[in-house]
Parts: sequence; structure tokens; C-alpha cells
Amino acid sequence: MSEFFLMGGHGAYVWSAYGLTLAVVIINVWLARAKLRAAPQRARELATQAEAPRKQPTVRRLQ
Amino acid sequence: MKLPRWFHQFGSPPYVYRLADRLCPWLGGLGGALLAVGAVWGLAFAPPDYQQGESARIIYIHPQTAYIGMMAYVVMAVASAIGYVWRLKLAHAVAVSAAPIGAWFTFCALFTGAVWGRPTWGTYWQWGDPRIMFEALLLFLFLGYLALREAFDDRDKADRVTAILAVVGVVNIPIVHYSVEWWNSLHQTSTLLAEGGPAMTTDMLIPFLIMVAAFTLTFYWLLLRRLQAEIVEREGDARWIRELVGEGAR
Amino acid sequence: MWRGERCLFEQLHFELEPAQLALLIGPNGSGKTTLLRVLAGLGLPTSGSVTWNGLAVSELAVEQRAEVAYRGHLEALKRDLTVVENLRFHAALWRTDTNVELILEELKLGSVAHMRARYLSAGQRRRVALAMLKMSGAKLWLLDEPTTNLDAEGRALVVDWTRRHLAEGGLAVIATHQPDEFAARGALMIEL
Amino acid sequence: MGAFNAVFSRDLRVAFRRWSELAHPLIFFSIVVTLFPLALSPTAAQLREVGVGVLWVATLLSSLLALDGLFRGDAEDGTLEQLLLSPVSTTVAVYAKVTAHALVTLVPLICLVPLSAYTFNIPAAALPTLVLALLLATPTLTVLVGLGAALTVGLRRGGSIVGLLVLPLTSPLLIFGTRATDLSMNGEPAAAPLFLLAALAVLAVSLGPLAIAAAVKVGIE
Repeated sequence: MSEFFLMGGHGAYVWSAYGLTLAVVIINVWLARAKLRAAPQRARELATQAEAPRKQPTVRRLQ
Repeated sequence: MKLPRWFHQFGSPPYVYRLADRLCPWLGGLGGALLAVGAVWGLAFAPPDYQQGESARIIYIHPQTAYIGMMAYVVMAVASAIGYVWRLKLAHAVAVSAAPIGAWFTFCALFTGAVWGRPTWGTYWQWGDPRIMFEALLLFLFLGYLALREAFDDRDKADRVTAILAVVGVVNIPIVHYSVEWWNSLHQTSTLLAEGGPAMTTDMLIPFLIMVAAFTLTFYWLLLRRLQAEIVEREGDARWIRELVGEGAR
Repeated sequence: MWRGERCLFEQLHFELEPAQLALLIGPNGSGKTTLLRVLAGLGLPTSGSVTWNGLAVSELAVEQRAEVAYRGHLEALKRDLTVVENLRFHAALWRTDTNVELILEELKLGSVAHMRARYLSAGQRRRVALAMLKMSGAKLWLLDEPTTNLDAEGRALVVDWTRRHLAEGGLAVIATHQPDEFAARGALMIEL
Repeated sequence: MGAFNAVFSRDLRVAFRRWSELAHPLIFFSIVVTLFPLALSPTAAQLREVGVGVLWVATLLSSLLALDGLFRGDAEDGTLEQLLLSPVSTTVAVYAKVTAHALVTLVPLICLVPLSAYTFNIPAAALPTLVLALLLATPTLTVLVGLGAALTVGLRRGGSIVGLLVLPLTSPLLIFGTRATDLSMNGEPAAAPLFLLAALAVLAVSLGPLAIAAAVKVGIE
């Protein structure tokens, strides 16, 4: 089994490469989920701002 | 320019949001499974390369991550071009979602490329190799795009300005790619990572293709999840978001 | 009409006929300048449309642009060029051959005509901007607080020019904090 | 064409009124070029080897320096706004501004390069090709720098990220430019890279200003 990990001396490179790729995939998955979880809360913030009194401009003609 | 009807369907955020919800479980599940299968196959069962020995196993991840990086840039450029021309906020949302994924995978491709070069050239950073040079330039383009987007506080202006940068970037990518390739041919260093990579026997090809499919599915899963988050953020005050928020999105 | 995360105003609809004036009033930050810039085609409304003679303002062809003149807070003068050079450049862009010296006399800028714009006072710079407005010969005037920094005489001049412009069938939308200066029968009063 | 001349001559006049600012990129170039012999050994052979690359990179960097004047000055005093609203096609105005900018900043830079090439004892025979390569690269470089300026015109302190946006796109110029000079230094014909530079120039001059005009319109909002 140890031969499998040594990989004829190249083990360090192969494993570090696979390790980093796995890390990048996991980081991205985590980031995507985190953004999705945070989104509704962010939406609530926006919603409250939107609730602020809407300015309805008045247009009238001078006599 | 009148848009075809189905195009409008993809233009409406609620439709796309629910579509993403339906697609993601499939993309994620299949992508994850293929990743596992491909990795195990590549590491354990595929034969070592007669020249480079074991380090050739990186061939199952480096070209894939590089390809994802490039695909992400093209998706980003096409989406922002559509967003710019037809003023579709959703298209800009796709571009915003694709950019960070592309940057991450290009960085990963850069690292795995460098590590792959190590045993053969004895150096971590072989400037001679065109692929690594091109990956680095592509990463700078991504970082430039992300930096420009962060520099604007008004989202609509950020969308339209970065769209122009993305389109100019995608026009320049082939130019940069071939000039780096041309430049490399002058210095005749061993192009280990030649276009097709070392000649691949069929039993190496299968895990290679599995990994390509795995990364593609994973990319689109990531893209859709980020797109959903971006949609909620951009449509914040829309009614359908409030119902969604009410029930607490997963 | 949104700016960043804030909704400035919504459901605003008005039409302007020739020889009609629209006055834009409202507290600071109510979106007067933003609205004027959108009317000029310098920005896009979050939703809705702005049209001049039925054409979308942001995509006006070059000829239609000659009919619309916008004067914002910035006077659009190159500080290193003299007043006359600035005006000649403006005339070249707008392809008008109006007599520069005549307008300068009317604005009492004759004495500073060959002085660099950086040495002018704010009021004088505002007058040069008015000169450019007059020279452009545009049908629609979009003015953002045109009377700031002007002395009584300057303000009277602006009011007089606007009246004459309207009398000749021109249109104007003016953002101002003193609406009564420009008030005229039939004018639209838009309060943001 | 009237508009082109108007904008072109105005920009030249404004640039010459502030001629001291024109010298900044030239001084910057000279400093960068003089730093390298300090950093490396001043031996002739090694300098020649590195010299060509140093000249080209220094040219790219100093052209970035001169970039701020292109749109930012006009944006701040409102003239850019009026230019976009005047009855003149924005693309023509962009062509005029970019050409004026190239004439005023890049051409003096190109005149400086052969002088410093001499100090790097690059053989005189290679100088004509070097200058030709620089001239062929100028249109593309100006358009890229112009695009960087246009993309960041709406930002208060845009200057800092322009390098990040523009430099990766100048890599082909660097590759073909240095290659042409190296070839001519060894006496070989340098036609191939020069043609490639010319091809890039045609692409940049034809498509570039459209992108720049679009970027300015958005940036000015």
C-alpha cells in the first residue's frame, strides 16, 4: 500500500496537486452555499429599505 | 432586435431561480460521483505514463481545471455581452457568478501545472512552458475583472463597465494564447503540456474524459448556486423573494 | 428611479409641449440632478423611458442631439484654455457660427475674453456656461440650478433668456430652489 | 471631420499648456531604464541581453503613467459630459482624443527609446527595427491604455487598477516587439513579428475606439 502513496517518488507532487484541486472544489462549494444562505437575509435588508416611504412626485400646472 | 419568446422566459429571475433549484441536485450529485470515480480511477487503476511515471496522473486534473477556467471566462463574456446589449440584469448576474469560479479554477490549474512540471524540469516555475504562462495571464484577466467590479459602488454601472472589459478580454484571449504559443516555439523548451498532453492510451483516456465531465457538471452546479444567491440579492424587494424568504430558502 | 440601494422616486410621468417650461423643485438629494441627467440621456432610468420626439434619449442620433442642451453644476470649461478658446471649441462641436464676441458683450465678459478659465470667478464661469448654452441653439434646455453663483443682474439675464427661449417655441426643464423667479402661466411644477 | 479636428487640436493645445506634465512619462522611462544597470551588472554583454526586454517593459509602464490625462481631466471639469451630449459621434471624438494622446505622450517616448537603447549598447543596426516595432505597437498600446482610462473614468482613484486591467493584454505586444528587436540584433530579417504587430494594430484601431466610446458613455453616467 505504501508504494501507492510513494508513487515512485512523485507522490508529493501528485498528492499535492489532487489535494489542492479537492480544496478548491470544496472551497467553491462552501462559498456558493454560504452566499445562498446569506442571500435571504440580504434580501430582507433590501426589502426593509424598499419599504421606506416611496416618493411619489407631484406634477401640477400653474394657472 | 425582437427577442425570441423563450429568451424572455430565461430572462425572468423567478423562473431561472426555480429552474436552478430543480437542476442543481442532479448536477451536484452526478458531478460529485464522477469526480470521485474519476479521481480513484486516475490515481489507482490507470497505468503510469512510460515517460513521466506517476506524476502523469496529474493529467486527470490539470487540463480539466484549465478548461473550466477558460470556459468560465467565455460564459462570463457571453453573459455580460447579452446583459449589455439587451439590458438583461439576469445575464449580468450569470457573469458575476461565473467570474470567481473561473478565477479559482485558473489558479488551481496554474498550481497543478507548476507541480506537474516539477519532476520533469526540476523547477517549480518553468517560464518556458506556454500553458503555465497563459494560465497566469488568464488569472490576471480574472483578477482585473473582479477588481474592476469591486471598484464600483453602483451595481448597474459595475455591470455595464465590466461587461465591456469581459468582451474585450475574450477577444484578446485567442491573441494572447497564440502569441504565447508562438513565443514558446521560439525558445524550443520541452512543451510537456502540449495541446493534447502526452499521448494517451485508451485506458488513460477514460478517466480523463470522466474527469472532464465531472468538472463540467461541478462548474455548472457552482454557477447555478451562485446565480441563485445573486438573483436573490438583485431582486431583493421583489414580492416572490419575500415569499421565498418567508419559507427560508435552503 | 433608484440610486444604489435607495429609491429616489417612482411613477413620474409628464410631457412637455413646445413653448412650455417645467420647474423641478425639491429638497437636496431628492433626485433633481439625477432626473435631469436622465432626461439629457446621461444615465438610464431604472425602469420606464425618456423620449424626445418619440426617440429614446440615450440613443439619440447625432442630429437630434443638437436639439438638446444640458447644463449641470460643472461648467465644462477647460481651465487652461481662455474663454474665447473654450467658446470657439463649443461652437465647432455644435457647428454654430454665432458671433462669440457679441454674446460675451451681452454677458459683460468682454474684459475677460482672453483670460484663462482658471482665473475666472465662479460667477464669471457660470456666465461663460450660459454663453455656451445660448450658442448651442438647442430647442430643449435642461438646466440644473442655472442661477447659482450669479449676481442679481446675472439672474435677471437668465430669466430673460429663458422667457425669450420659450417665446420662440423652445422648451426648458429647470431644477431650481427659487421657482418663483421663473414662474410663468402654464408652466409645469414637478415636486420630487 | 470638423469635429475630429476640433477635439484633436483642443486636446493638443491643452496638453501643451501643461507641457510639464508631458515630461512625467519620459522621466519615469529614463529612471526605470537607468535602474536596471544598477540592479544587474553593468557589463556590456549582459546588458545587451537584457536591454531589449527592459526597454519594452519600461515603455509599457510609462505609457500607463501618462494615461490619467486622457479622460479623467475632462470628466472632472465636465467637458467630457458635454462632449458626449454634443452633436458629434462619440467614436470620432474618441479617435481624436486617443490620437492626440498618442502623439503627445507615446511618440516622444519612442524618440527616447533609441537613445537609451544606445546606452544598453544595442547595436545601431538594430535601432531601425526597434523604432519600427515601437511605431507599429503604438496604436495597439494607445487603444489599450485608452480603454483602461475609459473603464476607470467613473472611479475616483481608478489609476491604481488600470495596470492590472491593461498589462495582461499588452503581452502580445511585448512578445512580438522584443522578438523583432532580437532578430534584428542578430542580423536576421524581423519581418514576421513586425507583420504580427501591424495586424494587432489594425485590429486595435478598428475595434478599440468602439469599446472605448461605450466604456466612456457608461463611466460618465
